[in-house]
This record gives sequence, structure tokens and C-alpha cells, in this order.
Amino acid sequence: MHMNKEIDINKAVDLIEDGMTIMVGGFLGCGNPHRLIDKLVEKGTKDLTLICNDSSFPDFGVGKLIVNKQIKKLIASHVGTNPETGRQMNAGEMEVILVPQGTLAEQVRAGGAGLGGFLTPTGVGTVVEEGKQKIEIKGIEYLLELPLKADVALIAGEAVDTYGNIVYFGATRNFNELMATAADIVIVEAEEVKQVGELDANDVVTPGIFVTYIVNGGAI
Amino acid sequence: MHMNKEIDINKAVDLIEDGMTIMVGGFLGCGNPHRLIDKLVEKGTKDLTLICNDSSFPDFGVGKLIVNKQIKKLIASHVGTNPETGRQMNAGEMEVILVPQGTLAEQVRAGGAGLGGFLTPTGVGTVVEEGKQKIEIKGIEYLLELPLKADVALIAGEAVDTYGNIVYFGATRNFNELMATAADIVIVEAEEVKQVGELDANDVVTPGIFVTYIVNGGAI
Amino acid sequence: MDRNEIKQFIAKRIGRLLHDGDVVNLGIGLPTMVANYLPEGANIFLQSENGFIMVGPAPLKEDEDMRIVNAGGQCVTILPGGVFFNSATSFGIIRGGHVDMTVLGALQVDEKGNLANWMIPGKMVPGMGGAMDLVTGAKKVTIAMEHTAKGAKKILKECTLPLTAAGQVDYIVTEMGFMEVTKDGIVLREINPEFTVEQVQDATEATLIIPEDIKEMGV
Amino acid sequence: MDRNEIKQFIAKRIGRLLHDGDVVNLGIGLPTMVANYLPEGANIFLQSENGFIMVGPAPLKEDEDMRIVNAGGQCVTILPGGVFFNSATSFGIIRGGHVDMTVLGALQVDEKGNLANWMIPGKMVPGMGGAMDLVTGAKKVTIAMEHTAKGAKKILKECTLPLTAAGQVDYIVTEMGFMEVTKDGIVLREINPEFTVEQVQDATEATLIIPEDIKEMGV
Repeated sequence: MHMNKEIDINKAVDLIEDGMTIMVGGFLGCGNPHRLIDKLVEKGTKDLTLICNDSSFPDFGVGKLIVNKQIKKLIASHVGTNPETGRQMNAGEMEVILVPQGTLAEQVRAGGAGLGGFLTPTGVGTVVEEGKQKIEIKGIEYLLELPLKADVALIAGEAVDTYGNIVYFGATRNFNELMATAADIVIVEAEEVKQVGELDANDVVTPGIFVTYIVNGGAI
Repeated sequence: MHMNKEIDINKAVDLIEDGMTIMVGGFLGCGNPHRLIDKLVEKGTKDLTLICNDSSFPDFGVGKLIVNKQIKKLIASHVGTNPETGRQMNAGEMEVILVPQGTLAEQVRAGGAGLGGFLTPTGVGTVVEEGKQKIEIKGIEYLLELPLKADVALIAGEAVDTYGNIVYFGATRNFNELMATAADIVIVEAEEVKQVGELDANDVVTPGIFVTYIVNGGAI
Repeated sequence: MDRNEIKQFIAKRIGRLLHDGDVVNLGIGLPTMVANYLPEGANIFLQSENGFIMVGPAPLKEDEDMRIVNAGGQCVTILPGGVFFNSATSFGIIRGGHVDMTVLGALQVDEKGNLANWMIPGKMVPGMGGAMDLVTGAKKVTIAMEHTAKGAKKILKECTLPLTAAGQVDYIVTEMGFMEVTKDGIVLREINPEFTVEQVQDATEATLIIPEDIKEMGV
Repeated sequence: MDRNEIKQFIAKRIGRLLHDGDVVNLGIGLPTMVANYLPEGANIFLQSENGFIMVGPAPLKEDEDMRIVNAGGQCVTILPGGVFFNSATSFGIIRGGHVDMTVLGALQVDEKGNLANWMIPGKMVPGMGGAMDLVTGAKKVTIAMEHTAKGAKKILKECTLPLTAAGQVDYIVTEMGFMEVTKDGIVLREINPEFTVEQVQDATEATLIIPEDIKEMGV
């Protein structure tokens, strides 16, 4: 059973419950797990906290979750491409926490890697430092940033074997590789499902031990 | 010129000067850049600070640098396989700083990634915490560990293109990928030098922008 | 110069700041145009913070692959020798000082090298994206922008908008001149001969330092 | 039981602690022998902290590849579905709680779950290698060892040697019994029928908690 993690997309998305925190890989829609997102829009699961690099566009990828008002709180680095995000933010309908992109990536990585936090020079002297501990190391000031974790991560993979080993293609990798390490349940949408042994042990990017379930997306 | 980073092994190793800090990839010799090390032994460069996972065996890989008394200070996670390390350490001839392996890996990564430090639970309640700042996050104690950098990193790569893009094989990757990001001068010993474009952009592990020089080791 | 000519003029001058082997990150908009003016014969490695290096030109419509987009979300290509990586590696490259220059636009920049380019309170809050990391981490930070915005000054004594980063800007390139931010203030290194020093100063709130050997801003 | 039988006995019992799908890291020496007693039909993913998952058996001499070695430096193989990664990723897996169980030897272990297995001051200072991370990060920590060392007790009220980690040990498996470290102390869950409870307690400095339903240590 552990050895074939394929699951029906409905069952997969049903694992996401109202109020959960989800991470979704992707950058302006590139590398979003589009089928999982569409199914989540269909289910209408609500009050979600969404951790994603951005809120994409209103009609593309994670942007649809915003338009469908399923997100209670958004943690992202950039929301400028989705006017509905700005509208809900300004209207007080959705809480938005803006984080520098490198810090967001590192927070997710730290969550997956069991680190209690890290020191970054990014954001020092800006509003980003508000409420954060500042630590000086060898004369340079850093912000102590804390890890992020999620209940469920939705990941887009290119080729995925039935153990969950993932190979990405092109710029779709972005946050997917990191988020696959940082959630209790990790669901990967595979463009192509491979048999175990078909992927080269040197080329696999995400080891299958991180992956809970695989949804076979089929070739676009 | 930048586009072909190949250099003679003598010129490469001459970049290492007495008293410098060097990082050397590898784990018990597996993934050590053996030809670069042998050349460094031949040169006799001394008073080096060596950052390496371990001190290998007396007659294998970095262990030879210890036996040849070129190391003033060693930062490693394990030295039990090289009796000469223990002898020099006990005789006060060489300073040895022992670091948990995961912390050492993360310190090197932090050095390359511009982080000021990170919080790890590893070492809390042990001698490793001596002299370090302890920070509590959500009721859990962590040690603040600082980044490591080096003047020169010696890296072992499997296939390397002339831009310095590196693909590793098997368990040789270990610290090589991390150290390639964390030194002013990065010298990679390539089992095989490839032309630009021969390596798949999705499979390259170390982007060539980190690499300063390539030494063509030729197939073993 | 019309606005397009102004942009080309600025992009061209910035192109001359780059050297063979440089790793460069170009922001969206005007900065992206610098890619058209890279020094001849030099190999410049363009980084895209969403996860790859050696960004190539846009493909033909029929060759577009939605899996290879730049940080602006537009389909691009990757040149031979390019590499894809994840966002943590990408920002490790940026924050770790492995990017030689980043070129970005600005809402405001000041004589202390402070930059504001990510939000206007109450109006526009798109988020900082990768800009804070880029400005903090890149070895050199170059601002590419029109000297004023509809007459309003943008080069100030002190930024009034929320900062992107404090004290990180190295160069400011506008249609009026090429400026360097030093610890003494902003030095007008080169001036566009279409303008006088007085005109440049009038369009600038910060007091410009005018060196004796001020040069003509050639492109 | 001779020493080899003792080791097999311990390794067999630990094998029964593992479940289908578990990610497991086995230390060198006795712990490595657990690989010979994995539950039948279960897929256990053995991790090697030097950088891969799905460690396979040692290859034939002629098939040895020096590029595929385990954390003890010995040539091994990687099974289909295995993956190589760098040391930061490897310890991210370990420290991040993605390893279900680590099995290690001990010099000393105590009733608070403290472990000492990396140095004897003035004598042996091999270094902690990956042990501190493994003991801190793995979900379950199992100690595999002979109950005493040449008659000297190893299961103590309080460790006297420098610690590897504080309060992290979950299970202790020896030739005498299978013990669980709880917040009340060490519970002797199973006893090898070759010994009496008194004999086990006599070989143990810590006061063992003996449950009413103590079981026979089957293998």
C-alpha cells in the first residue's frame, strides 16, 4: 500500500478541511498544481490559510481560490497580479502577510528541515522587521525569521514514480521542492506517473519519503 | 575566458596559500577530490584550516593532509577513522572542533546562502552548546549556529561542463554541493569535462556560477 | 527623447556597467531592456529569481512552454549551459552575494542609498516579491528609472515611502545622468548633454555632488 | 547465547518495531544487523546519512563502486526507487522529523532518556558524526546494545559521560529485555526468558519499572 501512493483526486482534495493551512507550489501559476486547485475550488473548502509565493491571476492557478473566497489568510511575497487579492485585503475580508520571497522560501525550507529559525539580512530597516527579533552577528544586523509548516502541501511534479519520487521540469520547481518537505500531508499532482526504478537516483529532486499521495494528472 | 574555466592542476592548487581556510567535500574519502588533495600534499602548503566532514583514513583522501601535518585547525564531525588526527589533537599539535554533521552541513549552506545563522535543536543539553547563544521558540530550545565560509573549496564532480555546471554521482555529492557555494575560490575536480549544453538544465546540481576553476581529472 | 527612447537610453548605459562573467538579475519593465544592450562578446549570466540562470530571449509563439517563464510570468527560453533550481537555492544565490548586479526600478531613492519600490500605503500594495532580497544581497544595486514621475521628484534626501532596503543602492541611471551613491551623497558622474547640471539638480531633491571631472553620459 | 547470537537476538527484536513504509536510519555495528530482520513484506526505507535513501545490500566484490558507500564507508548498493542527495538535505530529513526510527549503540543511557555514545574524555574522541542530529530528530530513538560492558552497567540513573542528546531515547533493546523509556522511568516491557527480573535489575543501575503484564521477549 505504501508502495503505490496513487489516489483519486477527489479523495486527495477531501483531505483538506475547512480552516486548514495549505502550501501550494508555483510562481505566478507556473508550477501550480492546477488540477488539484480546480478540484479544491469545486469543493469550496473554506477559511483556509494559504502559503504560496503569490496569488497568481484571478483566472489562473491559486488565484481562483482567492476569487472563490476560500482563503482567510494569505502568506505570500507578491499579490500585485491579482486585483481581487488587493480588494479583499483592503476590504478586510482576507488577512495578507507579505514576506520577502527569499525569506518565504527559507521559512518553508526551515519548516521541513527541523530548524527553529534563521537569520537573514533581508528586511532590516524596513517594515518587515516589525515585531521580529534582531540579532547582530559580527557587526551585521539580521532578522530572526521563523519556520513555516502546513497541514497539507499541494505540489506539481513532472514525472513521479509510485514511491513519490519527483522530477520537476523547468521553472515549475520553484517552491514545490521546498513545500514537499514541510507539510503533514503532501499531495503531488504528476504530469506523468512512472514505475519505480524509471527515474535516475541521481536526478530525482524530491525523495518519495516526503510524499503522502499522488494524483495522476496525465499529460496536459 | 570566463567560459572555459579549465586550469592546470598545479596552478589551481597554487591558489591555496599557507594559513588559508579550505573546505573539502567528501565523506570518509567518498567524494573527496583525490587528485587535488594529492597535489596539495605534494605542495606542502601548511597551517591550513580544514573544514571537512571527517579526516578520512591516514592513507586516503583528506587524511593525507593530516598525516603530512598541513592542518593547523580541523572543523569536522568525525575523526575516529584517522588515528593520526587523534594523536595530533591529544598532543596539542592540531586544534580540532567537532561539530554535529547536520549542523556542519547547515553551517556551510548558510555561509553560501548569505544567512547570518540558524537555530537547530541538535546539541542542546550537550557540550556542543558551550559558548553558544540559546534561543527558545515556542517552548523549544535551540542553539544559534553561525555560518562557515572558506577561502578555497575543493570539490569533486562527476561530469562538469566548461561553465562549471556540476553533476554528481551517487554518494559523492554529500558536502560537495554545499561547499561549492561557500568559498571565494571554488575549484572542481571533474571526472569528465563536458561541453556546454551537454548537461540537462534540469539535472545539473551545482550551477556553474559558483565555480571558479575546473581541473580535468579524467576518468578513474 | 520620447519615453521609449528614454528607456533605451537608460538601458544602454546600464549595459556598459556589466562585465564578462557577471551574474545579473534584471527586474521587470525597464530593467529587462538591459538584456538588449549587453556588452559585445561578454558572457552575462542572467538570473531569474523564480528559479534559473541564463535566461534567453522570448521564444516564438509556437515554441512557448508555460513551464519556462521569467519572474514576470512571461514565457522565455533558457540558453545552453543554463540551470533550473528551486526558490531557496535561487535566493541563496541572491542573498549569498553570488549576483554581481541587480537592476530595478524605483518609486523613490535617496542620498543614503535607501530604496522604496514596493508599496504606496493606502494605494498600491503589490508586495516586495524578490526585491528586498535582491537589493540586500546583490553586490551592486543599480536603479533604472525616469528621473521624475510626472514632474514629482524621485531622488530624495530621504525616502518617504516604506523602504525596500536601507543603504543598498550603488548606482542610479536616468535619462538625465549616471549617478553613484557614495557615503558623502549622490555623485553625478555623467550627465546627458541634453541637460545642464542645474536642470538635473532642479529635478532632484537630494543635493547632487558634482565632480570636477563630470563626464558626458555616452551610451 | 554467544556474542554473535546476542547481537542477532537484539537485531531481530528491533526488526519487529518497524512498520511498512518506515524511514529508518541504522547506525554502524550491531544496528546495521537490523537490516537482516526487517518485517516480511514490509517496505522499509533505509536512510544513509551521508546522502541517500534505500540502502541495499553490499554488492559482490567485482560490482563495488566506491561512489556508493554507507555512513560506515563500506560499499553498498541503492535499491530501485532510491535517491541520492546532499548532506544538508540528508540532515533536513533527519532533523525535520522525516525519519521514523534511528537505531544506535550506546556507551551509556539513563532513565531520563539521555544518551552518551560519542566520546570518553581523555580516551576516545571520535566525534559525534551524525548521531546528535539523528537522536534529536528521529521520531523514535532505539538503543541497540549489550546490557552491560564487561560487567559494567550501562543503563544508569544518570549518564556520566558527555551526552549525545538529552531526553530523546525511546527504546532500549538488549539481550536481557526490551525496555521503553517513559517519563516515569524505564519500563521493562519484555524480558528474555533466560533471565529473571532480578537478574535484569542487578545488571541495571536505573530502577526498572516492572509492569504487571510484562511479556516474554520473543523474536
